[in-house]
Amino acid sequence: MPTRELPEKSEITIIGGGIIGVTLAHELAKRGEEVTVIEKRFIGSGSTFRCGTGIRQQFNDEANVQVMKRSVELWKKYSEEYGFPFSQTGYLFLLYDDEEVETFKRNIAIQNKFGVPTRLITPEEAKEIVPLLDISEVVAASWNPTDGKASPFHSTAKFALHAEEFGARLVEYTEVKDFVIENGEIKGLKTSRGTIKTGIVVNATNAWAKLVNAMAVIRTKIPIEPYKHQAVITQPIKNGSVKPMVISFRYGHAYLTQTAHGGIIGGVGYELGPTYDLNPTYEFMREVSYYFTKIIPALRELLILRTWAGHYAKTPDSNPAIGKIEELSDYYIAAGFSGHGFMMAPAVAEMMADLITKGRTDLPAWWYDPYRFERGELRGVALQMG
Amino acid sequence: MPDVPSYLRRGYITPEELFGMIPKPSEERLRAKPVAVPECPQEIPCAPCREVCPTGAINMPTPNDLPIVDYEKCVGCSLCVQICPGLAFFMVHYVGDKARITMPHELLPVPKRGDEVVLLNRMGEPVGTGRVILVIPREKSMGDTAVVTVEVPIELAWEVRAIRVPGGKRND
Amino acid sequence: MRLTEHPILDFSERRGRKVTIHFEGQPVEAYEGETIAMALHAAGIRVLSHSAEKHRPRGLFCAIGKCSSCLVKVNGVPNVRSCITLVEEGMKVEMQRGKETLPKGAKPPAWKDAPRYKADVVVIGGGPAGLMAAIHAADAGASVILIDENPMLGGQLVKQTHKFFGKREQFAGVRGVKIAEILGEEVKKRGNIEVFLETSAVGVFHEGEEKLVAAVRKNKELLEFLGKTLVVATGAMEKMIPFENNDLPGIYGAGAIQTLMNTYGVKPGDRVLIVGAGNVGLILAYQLIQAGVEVKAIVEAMPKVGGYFVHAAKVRRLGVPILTRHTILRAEGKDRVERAVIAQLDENWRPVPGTEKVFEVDTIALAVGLRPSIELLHQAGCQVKFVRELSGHVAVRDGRMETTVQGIFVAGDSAGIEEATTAMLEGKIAGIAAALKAGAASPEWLAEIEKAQRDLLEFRSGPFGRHVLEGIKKVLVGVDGYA
Amino acid sequence: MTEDPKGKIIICRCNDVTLKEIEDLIEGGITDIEEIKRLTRIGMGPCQGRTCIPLVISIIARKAGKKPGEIPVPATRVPVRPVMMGVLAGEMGDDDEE
Repeated sequence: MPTRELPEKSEITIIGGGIIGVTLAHELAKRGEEVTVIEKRFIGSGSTFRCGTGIRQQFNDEANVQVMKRSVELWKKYSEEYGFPFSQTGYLFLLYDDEEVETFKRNIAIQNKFGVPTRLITPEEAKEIVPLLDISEVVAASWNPTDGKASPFHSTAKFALHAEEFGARLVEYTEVKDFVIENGEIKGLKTSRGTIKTGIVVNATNAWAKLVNAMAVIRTKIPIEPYKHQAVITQPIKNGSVKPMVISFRYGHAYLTQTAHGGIIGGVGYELGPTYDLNPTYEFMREVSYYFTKIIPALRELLILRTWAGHYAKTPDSNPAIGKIEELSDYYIAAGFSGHGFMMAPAVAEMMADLITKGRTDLPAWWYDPYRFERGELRGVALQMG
Repeated sequence: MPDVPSYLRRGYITPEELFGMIPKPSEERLRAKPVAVPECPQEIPCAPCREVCPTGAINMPTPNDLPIVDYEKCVGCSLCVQICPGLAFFMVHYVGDKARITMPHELLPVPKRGDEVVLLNRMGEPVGTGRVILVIPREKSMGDTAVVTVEVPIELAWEVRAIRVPGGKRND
Repeated sequence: MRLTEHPILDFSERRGRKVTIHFEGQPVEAYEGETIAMALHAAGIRVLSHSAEKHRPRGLFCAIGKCSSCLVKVNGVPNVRSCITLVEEGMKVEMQRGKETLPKGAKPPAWKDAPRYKADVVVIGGGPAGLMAAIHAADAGASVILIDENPMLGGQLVKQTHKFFGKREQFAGVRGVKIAEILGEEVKKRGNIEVFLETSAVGVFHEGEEKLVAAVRKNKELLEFLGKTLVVATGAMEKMIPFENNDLPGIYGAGAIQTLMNTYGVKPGDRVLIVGAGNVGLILAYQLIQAGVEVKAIVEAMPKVGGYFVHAAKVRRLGVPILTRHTILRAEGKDRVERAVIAQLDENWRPVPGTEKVFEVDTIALAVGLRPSIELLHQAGCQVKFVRELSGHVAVRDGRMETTVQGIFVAGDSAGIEEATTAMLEGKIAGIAAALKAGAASPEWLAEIEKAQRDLLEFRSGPFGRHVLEGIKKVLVGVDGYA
Repeated sequence: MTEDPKGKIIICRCNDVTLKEIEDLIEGGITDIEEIKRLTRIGMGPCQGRTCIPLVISIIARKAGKKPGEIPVPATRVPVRPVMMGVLAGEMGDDDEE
């Protein structure tokens, strides 16, 4: 059980108890490290529990494809070991014109190169996968059956449980207020429940990363801004009605799928910010309804139960900032996931744990180098929807 | 729970409890003509009885006070029985060895003059039968409530507060 | 199971043309203008669906489209709320069995901008508070839009066959049904009130200084209402209590029973146990007797009758026992209520073993209290606070009923559970204050607000009112009633 | 100690959540209504929490020894009553009589 008791000291302290902080704590503890997570509210309460549940390898660059391939392996492994629902029900990108098809052919080639079995399928094949689809305007689809989805609630809870079994401490309802720094070295963190002595700090606060960086007086330019994205869920329908995540860039950058409980969940590209406001808007409710019913007309009679908002912690190239910040020892960041934090978490945890414990990793961490913004070396914008 | 009055525990008031709170009309007054007696022991915000009384017989400084009837001023017109939203006003009139009880009646069937009806006490127990001697139907009642006067044995004057009318078409 | 005669109400005028609908393939007689659930209930059908997770039988519960207990499939479309969907000739209704499939072959809807209506004051809710708010805002000079979910104005008044308390100028001595008619007529007389019925507000948004209310009419048309100010008078929801099998068909909220018998003239059952001796439970018992239904008993956990004594005396003298310090332990029955088991409570509110009593009833009415419907206020950003005396969470407001969001006012039960009379007075205050805030009324209308405030104080000067005033103090901001 | 040994006291009708399930969580130390909501799905069904949330607040208050006023109500989000997607999109088309 997560506690409200702050330990006196911890070798490594992770700020932020979202999926990134929790999976990282799990990985570090598993490797025998002394690690503590400090979460302002409760585990998952920031952006994790607000996410769209999707886990995909269909990216448009080599680094993200490799990281996500590893991530899916880990999602599969841990869901089996720990018993939480992760289903490889695939991602289906609907394509409406030749230009889109060409772009996706290039992406598929990158994905195939690393063994991700994405292929281009016909509209009819797409309709076999999701019989409720309107394919009248669809010319092809990009289909990877090994992509999937997981319940943010149950998966995060299981990672947290096992992290604690390995000895990690998860401290909830505790807010980090300041850093204790002496001669450029971190000595501890001041929190709403007192001070914890610590040497290594990981900023895993994603949407709030800039505030923590400011607390640590980091001067390196790491532009991460909170954007409001909204999601919707409907009344449940028969399970299996929409198995994969269905994507349509043509219709509002929409993504939608069915949760294990049966509701249709998803969102569109409509974005507001930068802002910390999380009030859902009228415009979103209308747009998401219009685009979803374009993709699956049968949804027209389905009732929307709820909309909510969460943050995409966005960087200029929609790739996260992952790595060590040299101006302060020992300060690490894993934030700015731009909407991909949940799906990437297990691989990022592995990558970060490698960097912290060994100083190197086999995963392409260089792509997420936090200094790339300062150097003006932006990556190609990561494929993003919602 | 000694602080809870027993009428609130049971949902009905006994004549003893009632006349511990308001005066009982004298035998002489009860024989003279009908007199209104409210069974309204709780301070609730309600004033139509006072507002409707043609002789100003009901004393109630604010709507949350208990209605106290000045039995000498009361002319027995039954307007308070007709209007009372709580159906808590009754009239009693002693005639020989009988008492005539005037009460509101909002159920079907509405009896006719001369009908014999079952007399019910404040707990709904049948305590005898009586004869209907006057009916003011709902349409003629100033308070949209039918008012029925039944003649009962005088010893039941302070017991009978409702009637059951036999027969009549019921909903299936 | 239809009422043919009633001492107060006349259903013959209300019922529309006879139509036939089909339930699970069997024809069911219905009247135009009634909902699917009412027609099915009149035909003796109690089980409408089986729940999604545990496949428990479910039927009607709230009868106002809120609780999701009565979902059916209509012409192949699942998740239809049978309690608020009107019957149509030839309609095919099926029981919903958990999660259903969507019909194939649907056409995508076209994008359409929603029609937008503007007014100085938008009033949400056409019960006593909302009606008075609309009437007084209009008299003060404002253009008014009044929206309500139901097919008729009046809110809960339309189900009330009893006469109201208070003073004659506040409709004392007049039946609720009649007050609804009178206020409805007053609204109709005023050219500056536009009424939208069968229209549900789904959200309040801020457009600059103005309030945008997104609403849905007849479940199929999106409408937008833009007001300079907004009065939220959305009333109350019934509370639920935990006991074994508390979801069995035949267990209804008191309001649902009133809807069945007093709005649609459908007999709710033959033998009823009522839980709760507050005013709602006591009044309900009397109304059931008026509809020719046997009330076996009223059980109440408190050591005394919570409602007005006179309401208790009315049903007591018709033979209904009131068992204070008792509670319901469980409902029993296969797929509908067949009996109820109650027991006495000890000083610590624990059932006393050996005091169980069994009542052979087909209906259990829950009258365990109301709580304010604050969903819209909460969603709109108004600060809310839990106040026991007001029966739940309510919006913080000032003496003129303005909430912490400028331009949003509250009145009636949604501001705290009280009486129709106080709801009307609060509605008057909120309506005039909203008109003033919208710049549509002249300052002399302040005198009318002050008069209504004095009337409220007078009404609340008894023990019941003083209790409410204690609660109001906890959510009142501002000096001299103004922040 | 549960008051619902048989698991037949329904708190949330929409998702069939029993008193026992909620009490078990509270006994396990989870008293934040937002957490209980996500773990049991109370308040996430078609009634949008209208029936169950006040009950859950009183259960938490009783079991965790809190005052109801100390338990924050979960956010109310649009739509405050369920709406068909087609209606929000605009025109439902073919079956519109008007």
